[in-house]
Amino acid sequence: MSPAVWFGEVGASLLAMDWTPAIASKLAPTVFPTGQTESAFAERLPLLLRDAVTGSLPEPWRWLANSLIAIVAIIVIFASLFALLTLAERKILGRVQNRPGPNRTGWGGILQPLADGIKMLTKEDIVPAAADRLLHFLAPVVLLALSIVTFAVIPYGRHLVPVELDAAVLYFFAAGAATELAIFMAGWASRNKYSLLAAMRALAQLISYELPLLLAFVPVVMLAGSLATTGIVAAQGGWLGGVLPHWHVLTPPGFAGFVIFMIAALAESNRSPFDLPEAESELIAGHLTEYSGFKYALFFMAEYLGMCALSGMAVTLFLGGWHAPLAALEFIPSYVWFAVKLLALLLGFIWIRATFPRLRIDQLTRLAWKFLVPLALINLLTGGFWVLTTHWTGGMLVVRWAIALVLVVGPFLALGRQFQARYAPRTYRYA
Amino acid sequence: METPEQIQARLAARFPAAAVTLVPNPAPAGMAALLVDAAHARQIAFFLREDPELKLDYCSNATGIDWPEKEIVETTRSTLADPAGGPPRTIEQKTKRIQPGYLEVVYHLYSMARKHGPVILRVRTGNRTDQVTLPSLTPVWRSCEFQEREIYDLFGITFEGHPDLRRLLMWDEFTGHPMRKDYVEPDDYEWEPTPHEEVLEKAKRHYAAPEKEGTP
Amino acid sequence: MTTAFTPTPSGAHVRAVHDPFHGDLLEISMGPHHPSTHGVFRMMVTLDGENVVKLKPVFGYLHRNHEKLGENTSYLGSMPYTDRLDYFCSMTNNWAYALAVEKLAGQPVPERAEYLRVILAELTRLLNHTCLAGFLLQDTGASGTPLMYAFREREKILDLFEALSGSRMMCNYQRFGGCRIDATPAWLAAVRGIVDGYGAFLDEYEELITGNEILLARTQNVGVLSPALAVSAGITGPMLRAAGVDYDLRKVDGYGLYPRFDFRVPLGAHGDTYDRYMVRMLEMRESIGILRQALAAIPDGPIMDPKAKIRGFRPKPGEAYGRIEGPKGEIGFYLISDGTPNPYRYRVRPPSLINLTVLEDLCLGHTLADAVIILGSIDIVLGEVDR
Amino acid sequence: MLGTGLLKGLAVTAKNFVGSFHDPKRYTTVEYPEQPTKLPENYRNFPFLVFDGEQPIDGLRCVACKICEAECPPQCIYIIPDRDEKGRPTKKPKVFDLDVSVCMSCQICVEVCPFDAIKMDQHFEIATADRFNGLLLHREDLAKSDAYYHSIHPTEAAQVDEILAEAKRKAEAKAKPAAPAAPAAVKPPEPPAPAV
Repeated sequence: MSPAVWFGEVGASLLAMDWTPAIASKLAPTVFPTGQTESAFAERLPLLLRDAVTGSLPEPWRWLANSLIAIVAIIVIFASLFALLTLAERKILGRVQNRPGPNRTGWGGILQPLADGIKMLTKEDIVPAAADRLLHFLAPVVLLALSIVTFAVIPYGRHLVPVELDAAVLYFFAAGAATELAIFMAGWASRNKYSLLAAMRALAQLISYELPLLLAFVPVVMLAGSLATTGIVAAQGGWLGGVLPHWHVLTPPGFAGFVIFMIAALAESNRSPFDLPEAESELIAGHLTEYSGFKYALFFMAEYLGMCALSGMAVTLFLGGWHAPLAALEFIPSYVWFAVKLLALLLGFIWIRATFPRLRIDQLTRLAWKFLVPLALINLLTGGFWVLTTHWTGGMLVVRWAIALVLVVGPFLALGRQFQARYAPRTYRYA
Repeated sequence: METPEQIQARLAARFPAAAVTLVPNPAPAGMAALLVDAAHARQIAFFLREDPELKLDYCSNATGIDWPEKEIVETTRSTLADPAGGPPRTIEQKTKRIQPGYLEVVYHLYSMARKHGPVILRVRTGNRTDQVTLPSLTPVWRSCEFQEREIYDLFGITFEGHPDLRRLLMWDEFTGHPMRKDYVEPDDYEWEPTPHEEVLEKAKRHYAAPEKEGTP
Repeated sequence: MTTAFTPTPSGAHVRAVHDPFHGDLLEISMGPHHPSTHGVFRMMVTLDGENVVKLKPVFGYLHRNHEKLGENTSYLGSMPYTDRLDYFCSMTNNWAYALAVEKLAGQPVPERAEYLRVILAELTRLLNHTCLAGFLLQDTGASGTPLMYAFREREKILDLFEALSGSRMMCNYQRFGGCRIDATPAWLAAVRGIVDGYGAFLDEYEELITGNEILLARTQNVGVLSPALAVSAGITGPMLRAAGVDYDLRKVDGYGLYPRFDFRVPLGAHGDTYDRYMVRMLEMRESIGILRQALAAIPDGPIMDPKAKIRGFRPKPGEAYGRIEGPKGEIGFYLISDGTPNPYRYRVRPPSLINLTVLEDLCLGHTLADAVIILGSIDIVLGEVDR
Repeated sequence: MLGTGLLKGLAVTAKNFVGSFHDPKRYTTVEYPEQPTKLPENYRNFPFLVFDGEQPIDGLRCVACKICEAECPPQCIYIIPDRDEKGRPTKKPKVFDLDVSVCMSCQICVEVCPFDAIKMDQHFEIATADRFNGLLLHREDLAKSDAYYHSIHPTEAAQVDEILAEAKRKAEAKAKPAAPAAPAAVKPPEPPAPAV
């Protein structure tokens, strides 16, 4: 699919949505449910701040101002998170590798992102003579834009969702999948053989991993009965005895879905061990080979933003969104819980990057088609079973868990055995 | 393992047409080398590789040696009886002989199967200028592939039957063979004179001089 | 007539460059400044999609005509240059060269010096194999973590070399007829400390990566080298043993004092990249055993033969070929003396270069990513390849 | 089970992450300019010339015999012997230049010097902006006192002192029966035994 056609489709679908009422109704000053704890003020703080700014505006313009504030807030918060994340990643990688990481700029290296930014901005922007100048310029812009629009539908806290769409999850994955096309644009436009290989790998990866990514969250949709992110979060509210939250990850199909989702998310965000388009030791920098300066920084930013967005979606879908893990901890504002879960997942990404080698492209696609897709399909069955048996109680509850666990673990073990028949540690003989 | 003499005897019996001679090695731990003629070198190499006694399946090292032509001054003394009846005179006669130069390839052969070795095989070219073709032993031992390319590159020995005889270490446009004893370094290996002062100066000296003398 | 080995099988795999059905082949130049060619090495790779159909190595970017330098330098003067061949293994390079000269001149070596040589050679083997494991993992795409662990340990051994010889990498330590500086008891105690801790490091390293499913999938059955081709192509060192050929010069030649030590030679069965990696890991454990024995048995005494000459060394005319089992393979020196202070011919048998002979054979049919790790598992150092 | 290798690897990296905060064996970085490490006694980088006494040039042990110049593998030493007004050699170097951009720190000059006049330095912070003259060290830059030599290589210097004292005693014993004023007849002592 050419980028132009694709843009047409996405644009059309976005235009086709009925925007105004959704935004106007959902973002209007909110009525809080009664029975809030005493921290309601902290809980309400972001919205109160927003209303303080926009309250004086005439009613017809308020929704526009509210959206603008949401956009600015997302860009500011996640851009600074990106800056901190680059530093945190380098620091953590450093510590894992028994070295301090960047520590020369500022206090303990805290100004390193700033220094990197200044360096990137002041570097010469080089476009190869043979490159397609327009696409070469567009690729980072498109990539970043698509990464940012995915943030629109994530509920960051109680009533903190910029755009409340009924098919929010679909919108999220449509926008997220398009980032790979931007990578393809970059690789193609650079007119570099390494970049071209990277572009091809990016497409192969897109096609392979979009499917498990989408299949992985279908059980969640079945459990929650909603495609809206707010609905999915709402379905995860409440605790069993005030201790055990109703998060989807704590159900067998949800857990399997979570693992598949995270593996696919690693691949979607081109992170190690699936950083094949960027494979430094093979393709130098892949699609980034011919980029320098600010454009390179945009790519970098988009990669991290994509990672944040996917983590945010994982939190929303599986980890209970902004819900606190214990009923007793509910006094902490919901957006703090969301941030904590998000950061935990991001740390997981960094941890995985620090440990694993990279897969090969054929193994990558094989993993998707022969391992993740079958597991995700079986997981649909598990999800269906779990939904159908919600009314089972007592002794039947044990049966329900047992059957679900067998459905989750059995296929995993069976497929894993296939792998182990092919690849296993060996014993060696001595002369 | 058999001694070089035994191997020589067996080779002589097996290949009567081939000239196999022993080259002694005066070093304390040295062993003599087998000098074989170029025409039979590959046959002999195959024989050495396949012979069940020797099984020299591993060519560890292949290298070239340049032996430029040498002027050998030989002094012969002859005693002449004086016809006048005086004491006999000793006449020293110095004859100059030019020993022709040649290039030589040395192969160090071992056996991995029988874990013995080395057998040293030498092959010589006719001279250093136009008869520099030797049979390649790459078809016998694959390990010679890069080593013979290196010899071709640095010594200028052409190996007949080598699958891919190109320069190995020097670039393709390079002329000359740096490991030869009479190789003269150019002023500058780069084709264009670089701004480096010393190089420029050298280049000036080199290129201006012939004009002064009127020679091209 | 017996069978000749087919030269390079690349021709069979290459189809027409312009194939209307499959599309064009992609020819890319990997190197000389590619991140994973281990220096200034270049491969002209022809790709069909991502599959390698042709691969031609290009050498010489680091060529300095080491052999000509050797012919124009005295015997002693070549010793520091041997450090710069394979700059990871200067101690074994020194030893190989010293061995060749000692063979040429019939020079004996005192026992303590032989022990020191064994200790240093085995430390070099640990150093080299550790680094290789790190580099190989780096080539497979691990973000530097195994490499950093490897370098953490390597640093300890380099500190030992520095404390003994004065330099971390360019040791220039061996002399004809002995060693340059005697090891103090404190140094030997430091070696013991490092050797005792090395097993734990290897355990941790193997736990980190050896059982890793990604590594297994990436390296097993990749770049399979058959024993017949390995022998014919003169492959030596761990790469040969990974192909299942039992040929270790420490056992075969028994140079130095190796016959005194009890150690085993690990052999691979498949000859693939994983075997090449594992054989090195196992060799390191054997090296630790040798080091323990050597450190326990090292006697007192002189480290230099009293008759050895530092200055004005002129061996009698003759020639000698000395080879030892370096960490990368058989490193040999072939010297011809004509009685002058400089060797008439000074030849290095570079294991890295000759091990590269089979690079194309190993890579054909695999992907570009495999070519990178196959190159990594061959273990080359360009200082030695190009000389 | 599939994935155990991956989990084990994650455990190892986690262990190292935590270990790098409290275990000095894991956290091995030395931050160089702030934390100087102690160099081992045998550490070497570039040669210097030892002088006895107070006068750097007059006290040089070097007698300009040019052995090191001949033996230096990369040919980085350049010596012109000094001559007095009558043209006789004064056994001092007039020019002793050492190009550290060429020198490869091999220590062969030290090994071949029969007078223990040239030794290896440990001063390594010699970066300069002038790559031609800044890296060409002259006699004046190279001359360093015997006390400095003792401070960087104490063990080796003590041995050298013994050897020199021995040589001096021998020379005196030899010079007594012969003409007393013949310092030129001092035989070069044997090359020093390799230091510990």
